[in-house]
Amino acid sequence: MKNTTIKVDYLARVEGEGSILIKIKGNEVTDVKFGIFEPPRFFEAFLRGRKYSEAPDITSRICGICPIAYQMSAVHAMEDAFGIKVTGQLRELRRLIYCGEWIESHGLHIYMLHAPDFLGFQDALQMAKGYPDIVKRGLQLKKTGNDIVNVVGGREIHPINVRVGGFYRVPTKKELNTLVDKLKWARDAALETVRWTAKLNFPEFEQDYEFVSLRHPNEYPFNEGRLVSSKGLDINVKEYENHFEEEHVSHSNALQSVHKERGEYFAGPLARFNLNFDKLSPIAQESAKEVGVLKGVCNPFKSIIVRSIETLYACDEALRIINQYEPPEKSYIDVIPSKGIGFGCTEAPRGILYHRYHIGDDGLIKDAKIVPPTSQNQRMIENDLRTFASSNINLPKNELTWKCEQTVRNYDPCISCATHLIKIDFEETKI
Amino acid sequence: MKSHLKIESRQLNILFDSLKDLGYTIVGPTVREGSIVYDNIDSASGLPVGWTDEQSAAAYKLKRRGDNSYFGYNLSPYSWKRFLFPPRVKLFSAAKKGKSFKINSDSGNASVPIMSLPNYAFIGVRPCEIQAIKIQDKVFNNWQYIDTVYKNRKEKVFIVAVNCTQAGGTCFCVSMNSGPKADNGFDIALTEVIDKGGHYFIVEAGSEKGNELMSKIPHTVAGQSEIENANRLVQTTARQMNKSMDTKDIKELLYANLESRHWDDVATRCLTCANCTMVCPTCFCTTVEDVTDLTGENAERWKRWDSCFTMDFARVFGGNFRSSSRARYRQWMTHKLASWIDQFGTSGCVGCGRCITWCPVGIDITEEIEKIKEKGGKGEYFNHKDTKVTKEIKKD
Amino acid sequence: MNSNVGIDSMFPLPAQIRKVVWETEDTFTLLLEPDNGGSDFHFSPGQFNMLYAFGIGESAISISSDPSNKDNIAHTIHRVGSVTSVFSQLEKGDVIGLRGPFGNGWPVEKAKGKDVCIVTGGIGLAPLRPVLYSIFNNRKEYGKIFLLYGARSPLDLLYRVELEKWGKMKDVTVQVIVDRCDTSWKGHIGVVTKLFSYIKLNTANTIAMICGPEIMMKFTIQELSQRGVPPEQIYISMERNMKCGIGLCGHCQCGPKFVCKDGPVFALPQISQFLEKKEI
Amino acid sequence: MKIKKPKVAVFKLASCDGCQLALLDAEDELLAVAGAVDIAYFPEASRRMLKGPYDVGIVEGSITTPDAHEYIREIRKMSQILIVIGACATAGGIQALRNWKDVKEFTSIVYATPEYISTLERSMPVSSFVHVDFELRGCPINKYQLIEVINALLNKRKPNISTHSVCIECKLKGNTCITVAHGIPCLGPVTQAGCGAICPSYKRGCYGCFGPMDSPNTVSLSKHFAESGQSKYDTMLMFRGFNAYAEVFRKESDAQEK
Amino acid sequence: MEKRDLSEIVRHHPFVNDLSEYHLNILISCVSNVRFAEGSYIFHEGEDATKFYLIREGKVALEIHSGEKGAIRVQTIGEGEVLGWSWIVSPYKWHYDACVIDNVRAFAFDGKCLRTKCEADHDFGYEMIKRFSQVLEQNLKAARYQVMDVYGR
Repeated sequence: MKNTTIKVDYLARVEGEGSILIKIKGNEVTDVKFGIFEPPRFFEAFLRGRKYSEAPDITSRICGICPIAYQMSAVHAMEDAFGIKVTGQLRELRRLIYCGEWIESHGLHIYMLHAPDFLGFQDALQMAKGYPDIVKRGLQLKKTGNDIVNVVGGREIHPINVRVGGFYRVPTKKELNTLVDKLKWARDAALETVRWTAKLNFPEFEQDYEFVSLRHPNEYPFNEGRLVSSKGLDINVKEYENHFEEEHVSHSNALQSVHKERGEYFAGPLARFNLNFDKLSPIAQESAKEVGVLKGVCNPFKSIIVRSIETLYACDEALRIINQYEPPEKSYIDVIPSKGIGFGCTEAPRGILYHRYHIGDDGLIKDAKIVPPTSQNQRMIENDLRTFASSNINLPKNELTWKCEQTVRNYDPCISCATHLIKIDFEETKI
Repeated sequence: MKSHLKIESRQLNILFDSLKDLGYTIVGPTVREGSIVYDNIDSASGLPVGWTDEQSAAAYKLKRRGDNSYFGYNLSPYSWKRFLFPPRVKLFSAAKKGKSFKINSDSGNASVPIMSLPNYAFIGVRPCEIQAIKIQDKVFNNWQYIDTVYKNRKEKVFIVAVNCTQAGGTCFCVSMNSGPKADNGFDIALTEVIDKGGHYFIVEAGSEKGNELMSKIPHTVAGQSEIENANRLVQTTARQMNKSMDTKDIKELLYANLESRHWDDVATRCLTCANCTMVCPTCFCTTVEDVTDLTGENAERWKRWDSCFTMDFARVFGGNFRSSSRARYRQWMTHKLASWIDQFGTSGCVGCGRCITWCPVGIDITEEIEKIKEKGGKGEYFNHKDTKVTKEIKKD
Repeated sequence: MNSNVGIDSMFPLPAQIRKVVWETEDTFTLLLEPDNGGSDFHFSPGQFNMLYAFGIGESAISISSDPSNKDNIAHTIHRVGSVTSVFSQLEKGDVIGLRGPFGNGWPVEKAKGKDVCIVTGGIGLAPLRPVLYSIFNNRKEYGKIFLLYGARSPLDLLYRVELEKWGKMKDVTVQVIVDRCDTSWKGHIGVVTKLFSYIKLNTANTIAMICGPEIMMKFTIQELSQRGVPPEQIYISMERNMKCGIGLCGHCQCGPKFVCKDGPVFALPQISQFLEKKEI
Repeated sequence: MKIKKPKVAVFKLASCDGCQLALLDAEDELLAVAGAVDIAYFPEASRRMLKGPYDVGIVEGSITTPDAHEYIREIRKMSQILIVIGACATAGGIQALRNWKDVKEFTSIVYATPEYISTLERSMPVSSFVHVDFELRGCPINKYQLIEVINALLNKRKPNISTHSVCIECKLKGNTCITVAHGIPCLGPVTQAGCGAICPSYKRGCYGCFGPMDSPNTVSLSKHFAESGQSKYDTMLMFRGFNAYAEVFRKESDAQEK
Repeated sequence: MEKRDLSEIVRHHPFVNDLSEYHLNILISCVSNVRFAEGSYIFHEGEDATKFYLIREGKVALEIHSGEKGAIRVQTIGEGEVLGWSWIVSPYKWHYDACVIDNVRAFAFDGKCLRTKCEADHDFGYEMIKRFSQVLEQNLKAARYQVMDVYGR
């Protein structure tokens, strides 16, 4: 290929507005930019002066795809600041609603955003003409996730039931039981999804990534655990900012997060899977073994299989939680706000989502920091693009363009999340 | 004179069982998340045993009574209207047929055969609520056109009235002549008595169905002193009532004060949220919604509760007859207390006080009437010519 | 009188369009034949039907045809909202739904032996056309007839051919006035009440029937009263937001009256107290 | 018999993507919708991006940048019918909270063109710039309402979207009023229905994500909050939320700061 | 025509039928009988308003000319009505064109003559003002209703 430029002005099938620019000179890739032109929305700025209790609802508006992740990171950070620990059934309900979000978000990505790439369709609606049953299965699977969020959270997008300390109202056993049959179906459908995605065609593309995720001693991580990596990181969430920092690049309205010493890293399903394979439920582990995807998978295109396995796990876990559910007496733990700093990091469908809040005596937020998963993966996405384009430089331009788009979609990037802030020194801003 | 019977409280469950034997689905007061609502219950233990409610303008609270009374509360947030006149019903569904269309014969609630409707037995209907049902009878079931949804439900219902032995903070049924004791309109009526003599119910049967039911429940003929005990409780309740409304010439008062400045005053407080009309046991306004599927081949029409407080209520193409909240509040109150009398020969208000308790900002219909009277009485806003016209209309 | 009482009072019956007549640029008349043939359909001048556009909704439309003509039930419709827009696109052979007739009618019986003064504006002429037909069918029983009709412009006049025909009849005075026009219009210009200057009412023996926008009716009533027509001889037809048409939904109240069942036609004393007040 | 399917385009401005996701969340209806209309431009869901003009343009998000100014005018030109969805597009969204802050300083750091600063200071609804044919409220919108609007458009009828208070929905559902029974402050009486009264159903006060209802009396409600012991600051925060820049709510939150 | 007869005929016109004999006589001292044929103009906008007319028969349309739209007719005046009030309001200029659309017979009253008499006899002047202010009020009301476009929606 001679001098050429791969340009995707408006990257489709991702959440938010992003672009790709790859410049090729001869046989060499000279420039790669994964640009984010989504306008900034200044969340950290206007969180100041708001009540601690508003953080879950306000930050959920950073992203309509993974509002639960924002709510969970926010409530955990607040509870950390006030020294509260939510346990028992309330804790389980939080896992349950997170299962719902994973099923919904993964279902959306697998069937509607990612699979069309593998099968050569522009979108799932076109794919529905060739594979009607598969698309319907995907929709139904996604719907099951939404149903969980709906019952526990009140609605699918920006649920209203999550609060610091627990929930406004806990579901009755009867309400949760309405989900059981759907989830049993969904678990089967997820297993089929694992088998189906494993049969897709994957480009040969493996990289030596540093995977970063939470790790919990007893469970596959949603809300709690230490931050670990495949290259030896093992820290308390509180230490996040000692190890990671954000950089501003000129071509993007989003900050890029990097490990202070080792640079770019990889968060999300693949990271969780590789670092927590042993914590998956038996049925999820078996399905992984069945399709030959084991711990240590380093081909990001195969994230579609891993998402399917996580979906299967989330269905299974949701069923476990519902089966043992007994409504707690009280829907939340009383919260007495106090001065302090709190940290929260949870596993959004796309990877770790970090919140840090500084709370004043009056319970008002003095300062907030939020690092969404897409900011963390952004640098790695550019890396992948560079590597992938370099090694596929002889592909026809159209094909290479599409494949590059697919490379980005491997990460299920959520651009709306990533642009919650821009590089501004808020400390100097009068509030 | 009707004979008074007596049931021991421990035998109340037999009443439930007998109703169930007769095929009734029982709806009664029960505690749900901090309030006493009317919902399906199975037995006497579902009743709010030992609970009461404290009500005042914009405030409601459940409290323990310190005894084991079954009906020691005042009034639920919602009336029985929900069951006889459901909030949403499908009127019909229809399908396109060529250029024409066909109404599906079994499509709507209106045409649900009466046999397949639930057989409701209402337990704990307060005298004011019985009055409200009578009023809705006049609204829905009293002329050439009737509301079949209401009529079919009403025909089947079994009413167990419970006379009031305490007055709620927003009750004024005495003023509206609708309580605290029901004289008719029920199948049986209970008065709950807890005293040194024990815990029992004085029962009056008000219909053949009621007599039939009583024949299945162990009872005795009530003694004179027991009847007197029950009567005394009801009388005390009437005296306890701390709210009242002077209904003398109330229609004339309101018609004469359609332009009172006081409506502007209420409008500064009124939220036009429509809560009062939703909780009112007699408010009957509805609207319809037409819907289609995406193909436009199948259509449905739904009827749902509406309120004269909504902006859409009096909207016609090109204008709105009542766009100010002043006019909307006036419409509601004047309709309820005045024009209702012209329309149906009865006041639309039963003095249950729900509109006072459940108004989020505590607007009190009895106080507003007083203020209108005060201001009107000064002659400042009172137009004597108008009262004359009113009287002419009466003759018409 | 009404066949559809009770259960199906909320069910529209299919009615086929026999003919569409465009009266003006935005007003048209649908001639309908109910499914069961028109033979059962009796109505009094002034009554209305609820017309249903499949899946779209209903609109209360006065009947504008001759009550003695059972074949064609006419509705003259002003295209203003979504329902009437759908009606405006229909053709001969299309089917709409019909419930009715509802409401009371004009005092055609009471007016016998008297002069009749009809004052209308805009689409308000439509519900009064059946009155004129009734009178002309029994011409001897009535005295002089006055029709005072106001419209926006000469192009907005309804039933132009008939207006001309009626105007030529003996003892019938038709006076038309418009709000605005160019120089081709030789008729009157101004508000409808101006037309009273050009007629001589025997006020004691006249029944006045008014239908038009509420504000027009208000100033017409003032004018009639000033000229000495007693209120009980003045009738008006009210417009409200009618949903059910049968007095059950509460929407069309004006004071103590349900416009759909107590009206739409009222003798002035029944309603005047409320008509005078704002936003009743 | 069927006429050509209407071309529908979905556009995004400053937003969280949640409202357009509502369309994908309508799992049961999505394929039927896709059968009834031609989804010609919907980047979140498809690589296929057909050029305009479109019969229907659906816009999510608020106007926060100079580029968005131009973009929305272009969208308006391309769309025969323009529907805006969600609190961002109808009222500026949560990012309109910046409208109260001094953003001059940091906007001048980011963008070099000073004459745009005034526009950047605020996050504005679409209707401030172009004519809008229908506004669908909510943060996020209710997916059934979106389907209803599309359905109504297809069938040329008025959408069944009520503009009255949340209270009516709440009562139709049979909820006990949480404000009266539990003293929980609730914006339901001044907020437009459409969400299904979910917050009161989950025992929390409505936080106004569908914006002001058609005749809101916020002054009276605030007064009642104050009488119930709520601080002016807390009342201010309630009105200055997801529809902070909707006129009535904006004025009320400003009044609380006086 | 004898004054006596003239006053009898003028008195038939509704505008003056309740005027006192004395004032009617003053009025009549300024009267003349006029006819206008269909299509002719009685006066034009901007001209001195030297007269007013009591229409006995026929119809006059008041027109406003606007450049691009041509003539717009805003009001008609017919039998029993009065045409023209500008004679009594300074600066005594016509504001419209008066086009005869139906042959007109009318009484014309000389404005200058009347103004002198109004100044000389304020009682008479007040009587004139009362009547013409009513004409103005009615015209104003009518104009407002027409602007409301009540039939148009």
